[in-house]
Amino acid sequence: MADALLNQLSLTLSVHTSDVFVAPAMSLADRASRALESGVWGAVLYIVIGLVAVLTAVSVLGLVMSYIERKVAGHFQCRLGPMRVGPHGVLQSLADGIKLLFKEGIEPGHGDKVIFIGAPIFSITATILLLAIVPLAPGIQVVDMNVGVVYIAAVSGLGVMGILMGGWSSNNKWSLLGAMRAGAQMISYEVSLTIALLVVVLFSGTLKVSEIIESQQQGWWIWRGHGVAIVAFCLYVIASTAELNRTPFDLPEGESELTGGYHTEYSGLRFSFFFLAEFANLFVFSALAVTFFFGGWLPFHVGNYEGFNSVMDLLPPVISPMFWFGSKCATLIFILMWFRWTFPRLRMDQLMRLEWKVLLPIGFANLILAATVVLTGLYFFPSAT
Amino acid sequence: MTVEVSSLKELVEQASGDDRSPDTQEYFVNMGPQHPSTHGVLRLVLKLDGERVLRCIPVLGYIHRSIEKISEHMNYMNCVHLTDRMDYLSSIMNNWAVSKAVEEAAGIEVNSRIQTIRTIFAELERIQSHQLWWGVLGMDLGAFTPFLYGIRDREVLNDVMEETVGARLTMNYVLPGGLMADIHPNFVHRVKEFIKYFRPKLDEYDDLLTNNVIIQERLRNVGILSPQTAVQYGATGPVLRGSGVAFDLRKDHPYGVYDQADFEVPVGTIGDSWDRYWVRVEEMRQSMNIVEQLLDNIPPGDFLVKKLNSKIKIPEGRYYSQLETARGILGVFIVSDKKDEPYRMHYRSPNFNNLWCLEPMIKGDYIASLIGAMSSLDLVIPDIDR
Amino acid sequence: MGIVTDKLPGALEKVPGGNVLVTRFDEIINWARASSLWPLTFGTSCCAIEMLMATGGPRHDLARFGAEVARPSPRQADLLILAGTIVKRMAPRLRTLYEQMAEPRYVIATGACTISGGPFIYHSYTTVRGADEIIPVDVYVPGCPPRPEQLFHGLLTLQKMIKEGETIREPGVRRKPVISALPEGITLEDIQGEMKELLVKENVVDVQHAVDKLKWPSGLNESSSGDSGANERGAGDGA
Amino acid sequence: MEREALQAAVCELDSTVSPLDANADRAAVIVEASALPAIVRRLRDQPQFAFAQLLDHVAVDWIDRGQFELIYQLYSFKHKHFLSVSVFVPREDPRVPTLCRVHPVAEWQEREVYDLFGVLYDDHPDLRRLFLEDDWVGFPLRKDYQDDFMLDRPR
Repeated sequence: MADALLNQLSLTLSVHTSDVFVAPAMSLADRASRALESGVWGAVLYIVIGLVAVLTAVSVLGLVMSYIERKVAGHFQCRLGPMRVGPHGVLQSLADGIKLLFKEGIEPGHGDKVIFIGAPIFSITATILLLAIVPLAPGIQVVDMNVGVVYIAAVSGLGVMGILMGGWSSNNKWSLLGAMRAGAQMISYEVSLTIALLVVVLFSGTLKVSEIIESQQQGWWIWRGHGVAIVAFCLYVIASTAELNRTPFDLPEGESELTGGYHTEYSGLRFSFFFLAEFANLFVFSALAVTFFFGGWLPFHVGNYEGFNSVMDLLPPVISPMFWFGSKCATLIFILMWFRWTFPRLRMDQLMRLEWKVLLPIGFANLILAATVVLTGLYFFPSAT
Repeated sequence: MTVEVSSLKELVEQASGDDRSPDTQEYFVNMGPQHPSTHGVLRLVLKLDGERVLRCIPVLGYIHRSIEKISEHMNYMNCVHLTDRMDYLSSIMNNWAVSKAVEEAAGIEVNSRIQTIRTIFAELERIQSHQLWWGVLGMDLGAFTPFLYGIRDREVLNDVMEETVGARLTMNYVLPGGLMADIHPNFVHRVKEFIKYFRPKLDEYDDLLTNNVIIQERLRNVGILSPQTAVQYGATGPVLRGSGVAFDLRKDHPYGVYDQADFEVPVGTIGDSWDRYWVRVEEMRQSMNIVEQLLDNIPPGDFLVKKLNSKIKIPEGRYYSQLETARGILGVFIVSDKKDEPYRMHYRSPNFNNLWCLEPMIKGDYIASLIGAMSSLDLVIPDIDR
Repeated sequence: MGIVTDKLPGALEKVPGGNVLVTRFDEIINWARASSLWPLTFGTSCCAIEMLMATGGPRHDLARFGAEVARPSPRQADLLILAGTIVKRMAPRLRTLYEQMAEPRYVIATGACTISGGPFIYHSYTTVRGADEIIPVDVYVPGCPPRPEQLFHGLLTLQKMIKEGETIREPGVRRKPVISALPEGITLEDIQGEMKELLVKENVVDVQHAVDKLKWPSGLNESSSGDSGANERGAGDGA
Repeated sequence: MEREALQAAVCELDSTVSPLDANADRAAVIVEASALPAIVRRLRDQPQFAFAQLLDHVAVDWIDRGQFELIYQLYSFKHKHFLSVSVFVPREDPRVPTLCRVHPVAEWQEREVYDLFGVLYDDHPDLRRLFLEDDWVGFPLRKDYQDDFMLDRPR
């Protein structure tokens, strides 16, 4: 019995390693669908490898982002930031990570243990799931489902669950206050976030993330959208800052008000999960903005200006997507950091007022305008085809 | 006529018992003694309904170091250095308050050079204190960068003062009968340089915080303190002036050489946190004006009127002297029984009296407003507890 | 302690070469712990301005050592910088704070008040005479208040202590700290001998010279206060 | 108003007020304990005095005389003058009516004095220890306070 199973496994593996993992021209997404079709073991293997890759990506991103954040903050504040651990402090986040790994994990005495332990895992799972759909380069995407935008809207709402669970189970009033703030804030801003993304969905006429990028060959949506896209982008940036719990919307953590907010009682590894999720989310939300508004990995193209476009295409095709995606993403991340180290924090009622009385009406009006633009076909740089 | 002595526990139990509403449940939260925005070890017992503050009971004593008791066993010279550690952000003014009280009591006349230098240092320290307050206010409202900008400029001024004084925080510079040391030869030059450096920085402060919409939203119409309440609750200093009462000892009862300087007393209008913020930022400008006017004509003379004698004896009686620190009126009350140690030494600390304005200011408002309002009071907890 | 540190040494040391591996682990973990000391935002009085605010400021910048991530919650903090007087009423709270911190935790006592009660020892009915009556202290930084540079010295001393002093075989037990104030190759005897020589040499005091030194000379160079000898004592086990 | 004139004017308010000359620099009066709130209220409300703020409240332990002296420092923003009002109460039974109803800040200033001297304030709404723990024994600023914890300075 066991032999038979093993045989089947090795057979499937051999078939699919040649089939799924070697063929270079295939996109990862195609490989995924192929793997799913080919049998249970191939699918399992693919999922495992994909998840491990994303998990590694999350930890590496978390470390890199936290280092960059500290350096950027340092230079904003007329100081240097980490300098001593490794050259210019590059190993600082690694040291932080190892330290947190070996730090005592405390569970509050009268807390709800299961939920308490589950919360950070939930939080980081949401990040991993979200990262899975980010297209990093042509074909480098773990899942590319045809309802990608719906998936994004659904999964990004999961993150708040982790925070609510953490705050609730900590048996600490400050944590609870932070969690309640987070719940109210993130669920509210989720609406604006989705509405901002819907504008691009209207423009591109698809929910599939890779196709949204393809639709921007002639020019990124932020240029082609008649200003509607610019408004949508602004809404997206504000709403994603709120989703990320960063200043000026960092009320759930609000150090000077709620000591640590929802993660007051967390220590060691569990705290580092929240920490990682926060920084990886920073990347994910910037990457999504790049995908939806700035053409993802596509170089800067202006429709029908072939000379200009060919200059932009000068980079070799291997580096080009990485360069364009990376530089766009870095710019957005820098802007979000700039926010954080400049603005003070809003108050809870002001925060809610901003969402429900300002952003949401603007978002809806914008959506209707976008629909009009799409119906009349009034894009800039209309595609040649 | 009854006297009832209660305890905190009884008070909390009594306060929690009076609510049986089915819709909401009110609860108590301890803010402090270790809390990032209580600026030390102040503890506030908050009764909350959601995020609204229904009651705010300050609990003190977490840094009560019995300075008044210790002072009864020290001579007047030694008493001065304890005051450094009360309101450490206005240490020179604290030194000066004690020195002034002792000088008035013992009949020591100090020359105008000493008075001028004291005044200049007091004003520099006021700027320094407000710089730190400005940064900490930014931090309390969630902006970390202003804090570091405040510290950056504070260090520049600190260097100037350190050159003469030799210490960074607890200056211990003013003594009964004079000063610890003469001013450094570079002092005048470097203070001028500092003022040249700091005036544009104040505009930068305006760019970063004052003109920020969020800051204005957070501070305007928050923590309104009417002039009547401010006076009744014993507020002095920028808190009182923020409420529109133009009372400043430097103007109304001049000491030092403030009568020679031309300056204005900034006054708020409605007494919200924004007014207190504005008053302090404006005070920095006025302090620079005072320093600039006095700097060029420091009269010649000794920096100590007579040989320092640790056994200063004060005639029997009660002496009360006060001056305006960065936070309000610091009063020094000395009861002497002809010995070289005071029979009773009492400090009327500005923060102690300003603190009680907190509850009338923020009752019914949000926790976040409490933080902003508390920040605008600029409390130094060791000065409250002494 | 975490699961890894509990189980790892026992499992590994049976393997051939496991000892070396455990020692390597020690080095890496200690390096990480020493390089990432997150302080708790805790200050009671004057020293807090110098220790937490001025050191965090642009001039001195605690961030260079990776220690600027001041955590408001004791659960996430590694380092308790005791800044300011501890009074009787605060003592139980301080103990609670210390207990709430997750292992490994380190304590730096800064300032005269925290070390011994400072100017508030005598005739005070509240001041606790030294924080080490309440919690174990790893590094003492004297001064009233100490300069930021002195705190850095204390921090570096603590880093050295962590790097040399701990092992995951016996978590929580810290080895006797090293005298980090002395450069390599110099012992305390050398210094004492040198001091003796100097005392003999400068036995005769020129009074006029001493008086002149009190006045400000014309050509001034700024001298920093060099007294930054962070005094260390054994901390005992923090368990 | 000059110091002497003010002192005289305050003394004319009531028969329970008498002048006190121990202060060198400001007008000072002695008031009988029972009449204190009424006098302070009149000092606050009458326009020629207008003592709007209670600056400070101090107690002095005159152990030789067996008395506590309670000193209230008043200030008038209108006339810019100070007044020090003293009340003497016996050490054995230190009771004095509270000033909370006249000057709200007195609530905490009196709590401080209660905490450190053990003076009881009649009708005080919330008489609790202020700086010390609720279960503290004794009143530390009294001259005869003894404590196992306190150290004497070695001479």
